[in-house]
Amino acid sequence: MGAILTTERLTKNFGGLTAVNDVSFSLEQGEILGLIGPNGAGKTTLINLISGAFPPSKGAILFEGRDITRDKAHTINTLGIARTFQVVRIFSRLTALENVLAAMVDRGRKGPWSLVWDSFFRRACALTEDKEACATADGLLEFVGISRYRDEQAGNMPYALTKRLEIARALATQPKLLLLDEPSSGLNPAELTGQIDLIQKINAQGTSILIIEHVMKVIMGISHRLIVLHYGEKIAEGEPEKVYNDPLVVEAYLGGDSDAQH
Amino acid sequence: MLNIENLKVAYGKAVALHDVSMRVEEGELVTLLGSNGAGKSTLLKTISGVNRALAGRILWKGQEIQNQPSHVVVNQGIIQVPEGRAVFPDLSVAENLRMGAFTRRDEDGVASDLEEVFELFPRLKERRQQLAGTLSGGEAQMLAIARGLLAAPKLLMLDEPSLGLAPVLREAIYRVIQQIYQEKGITILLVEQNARWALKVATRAYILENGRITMEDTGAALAANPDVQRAYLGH
Amino acid sequence: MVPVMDSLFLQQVLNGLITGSVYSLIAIGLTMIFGVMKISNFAQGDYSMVGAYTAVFVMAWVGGWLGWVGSVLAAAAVVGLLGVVTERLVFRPLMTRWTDIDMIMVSIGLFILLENLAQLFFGATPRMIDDPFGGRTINLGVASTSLLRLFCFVFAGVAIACLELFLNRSRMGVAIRATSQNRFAAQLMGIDINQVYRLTFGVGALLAGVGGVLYGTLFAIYPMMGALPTLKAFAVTILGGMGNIRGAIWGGLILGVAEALGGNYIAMEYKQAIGFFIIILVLLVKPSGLFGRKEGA
Amino acid sequence: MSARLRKILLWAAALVALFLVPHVVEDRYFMHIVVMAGIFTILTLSWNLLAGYTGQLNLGHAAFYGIGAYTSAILAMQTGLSPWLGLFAGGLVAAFFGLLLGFPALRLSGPYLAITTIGFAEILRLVAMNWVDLTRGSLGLSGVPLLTPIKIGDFTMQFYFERDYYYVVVAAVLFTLFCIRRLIGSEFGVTLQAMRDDEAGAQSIGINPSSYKLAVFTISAFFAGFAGGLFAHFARLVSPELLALHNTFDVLTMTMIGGLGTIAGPILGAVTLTFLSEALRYMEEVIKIDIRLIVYGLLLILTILFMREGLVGVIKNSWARMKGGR
Repeated sequence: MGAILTTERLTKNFGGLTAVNDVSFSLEQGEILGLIGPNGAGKTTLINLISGAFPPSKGAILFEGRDITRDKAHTINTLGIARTFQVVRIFSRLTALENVLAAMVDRGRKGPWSLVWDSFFRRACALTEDKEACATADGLLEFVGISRYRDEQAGNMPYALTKRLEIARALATQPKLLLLDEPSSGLNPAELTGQIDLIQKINAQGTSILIIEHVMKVIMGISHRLIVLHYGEKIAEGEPEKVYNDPLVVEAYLGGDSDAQH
Repeated sequence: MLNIENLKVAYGKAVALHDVSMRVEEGELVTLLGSNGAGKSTLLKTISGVNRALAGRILWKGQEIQNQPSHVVVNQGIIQVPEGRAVFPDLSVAENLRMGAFTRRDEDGVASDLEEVFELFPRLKERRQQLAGTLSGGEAQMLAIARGLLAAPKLLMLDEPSLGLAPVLREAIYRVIQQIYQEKGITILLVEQNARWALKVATRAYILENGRITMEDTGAALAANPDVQRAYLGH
Repeated sequence: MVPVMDSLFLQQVLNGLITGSVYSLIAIGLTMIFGVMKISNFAQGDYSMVGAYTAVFVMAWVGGWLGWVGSVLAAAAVVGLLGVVTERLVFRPLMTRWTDIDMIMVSIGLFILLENLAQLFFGATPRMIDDPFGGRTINLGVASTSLLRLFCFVFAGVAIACLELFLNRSRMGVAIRATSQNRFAAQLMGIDINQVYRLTFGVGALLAGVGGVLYGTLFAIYPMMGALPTLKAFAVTILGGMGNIRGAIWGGLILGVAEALGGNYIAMEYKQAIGFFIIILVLLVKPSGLFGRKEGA
Repeated sequence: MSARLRKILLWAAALVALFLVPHVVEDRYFMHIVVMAGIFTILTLSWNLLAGYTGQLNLGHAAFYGIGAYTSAILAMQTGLSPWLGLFAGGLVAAFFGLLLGFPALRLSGPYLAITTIGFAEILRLVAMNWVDLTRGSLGLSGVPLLTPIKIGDFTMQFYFERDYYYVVVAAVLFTLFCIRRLIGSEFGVTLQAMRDDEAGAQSIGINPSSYKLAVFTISAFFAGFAGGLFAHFARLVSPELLALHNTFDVLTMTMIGGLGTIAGPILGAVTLTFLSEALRYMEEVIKIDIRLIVYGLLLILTILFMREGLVGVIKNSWARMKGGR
């Protein structure tokens, strides 16, 4: 086994605000690691740092032993890390199928000009007529359970399902590590259960997962380990049950009792 | 005083509030608890007339105010102090405060309120001429609250006033809120993450989860309720 | 070639400052509208064109320096109204579902419409505004200029000072600034956002209209003249940072002086391109403009 | 298979119809308009590739058009290069400038990009005005050679009349259409649209937006330059006017009215507006005023306010309604 992702003393400052402060942790191969903490604790910032949306102010990120601290988002994806977003970022004017097809291109090997070349000399007349590619994409849509919306413009899909489309799209890049930023926000209880099943199914196929979640039912149910952030700092780490009963964590969530201190 | 009935709000396809009913009576301090993304800010924005309601009603003293333009709502004395210390960074502290009293025509009243506000927040008086963008986080939050007070609110809605503040500043904010409630007698609707404190000061409280009200009781009762900790942690 | 501090150099600087002050005036309107409504209005120069034609007619009717002052007031009124009307009819409907492209396109549509309507009504023949000072010049020691040009400079300064007064002292002026800094918070103060939009557009257009009278005093007036002030105003606005009024003042003066010096010491033919050279250079180094703030986090 | 067959038959019918047009309509003036409509179609298709499929507003497109025209004309006049090669040379030089403009454009968007591209075109227009040795300044280059005759066996095709150019332009439009359709339908095209819809989302699936933006700027410029070359050898006059802002505005008006971000839209817009403007020019003789551009401006505003998806959207919707009604 061993760690697939390691962060070393990761820090991010925005102006005067320290969003992530000196955070070190490892994510083991095949693990589901839950990342929790109150509002504004720096969870999303941490995922943004790992996925390369912006560089850290200090510290390092290692993926499969390779230093990816300064790599850009697109490079990091080609190395094998995919992500979803807290507020979905799907391609709203493309169909569900095209959303997935767009992600299937092997960008580690092909740049824009080689795709231009391909469009004249390799592919079928249109990508959507390429049976092989479509079969793979359909498989992914099936896997996340939205085949019905294959040819629907993504912008017209129900919100809950766009969250699944985003996961399908991330999977299409064949990631070794998947970063999920609140995959169940905005879902109703029934949709929630489906989402849990899906995440476990993905993990069962061998993909390591780092997940931010505020719905405790989800995070406690599926995480192998938990990390708790508070004011950008890691205040606890370990087995879900143990972390959950940690007084520091309870304090962070419930807040201090002002009168008790005076 | 404020009655919300079966309110539904959506951003495009994403439904943020499904069917929310709640009320705030005159003289109450009502707390609204809920985790990230539960729809608390959406609810406040809809009350303030910034978001549109798809269905349901918002009644203010018996009058429907849902989907009225925000300036009409504010003119009724329904004042929101937005989350994230949303002051006007390139206006001075004094100008920010003047903006708070934008709807008021009673110059004398504003002047005396300004004095009171400066008593409550002496730091702001010192920094009157400073640009609001240069204030520290705690000072900016004080300014946002002070600005809300200058509007002579009948109902003051505070959206996560302690968010992102260091513990010491948080305590100071709490004290001020209690002062405003107890000494000035202003009705308050409070959205706050610090469950323990927010339930302690509340006359009543609601818990909002995934766009639905899941619990409602007096603050003390909810605080004593063994389910609440779990409900709040979402067990 | 290094420009020496001779009288020619100072003369060019003075000329540049005079034209620059007019650029500033027109650009402030543009930058205000952008700051509050996030609209890049390509029709801004056409507001100036309408202002200039207003002056042509008032001067033909009244004449003299009284007529000139009257022109400015009339242009302010006419173009201010035009701004309010176009805001309501063309831009407001897009405010709730706008994209950058839509807003720019619709203002380009307005640009094409206004200049061709002007062509239709006023004819293609260039017009001039009569010099109420009869061409008298004034010697300032190091440099000299016509009384009229100096008057333009002073007038631009007065107009900018009036605007500053309005934005800093009046209730609605401060509301406009507040809205440009945080629209949501402004709404929560009870500010009627639509009223702010209307006023901003009116004032922004009015400034372009007044600027147009000055521009028309310095240069020729013809229906298609609007393109240059629009482009200059954009260059100035980008130099000064979109939405930044002080930046627009400095940007205008910098552009005016750079054009005068560049036209004289580098190449007259490329005078009109100097603004573009500068902004492309500035944007290469700092994509948010010289005095601009970085947007977002 | 039958759908495919129907498609092939439709295309064949369209080609036959296009071939027959000059045999049915003999009016030279009409053919002139058709040729211009074809050249504008190539321009709108190429502009739309950038604006419609990547969301980048290039307001300096006329510069590429002008560069292509000057390159092809100058090569033919000074080096005697075959105009047929000149067309592609014009496209390539324009493409090079497209790449050049692409670099600053990478970091810019909205008004910043718009004004930078305008500036680029204006600077080049002033160069065309002032580099008199090469361009003869504002007089322009007149007497640009015609396209040279093509000999196939005993048959020689001359390029002299409008109808001869008609066939060239039809071929050029079809060539452009083919290329752009292939590009849009491919992995490349899907990538562009992904970037347009959500850039951060695109980066999260490994797309490097900068490199794609450069590629599209280059390709878009190539076709504009190609159109410019066609114009040069057809009109036989090349002047700095070609690079002027109003040419770009015409192109964007046509595209918006036709339907931004579609393939049919730019074609529809270019053809409709070219003919509309001729109709209005004809009307000018009756009502004595030139309302051509007033109509352009008005149409552009109304399209954006009330007809966001352009004519293509209107046709699609009414088609859907007809189908639904049945």
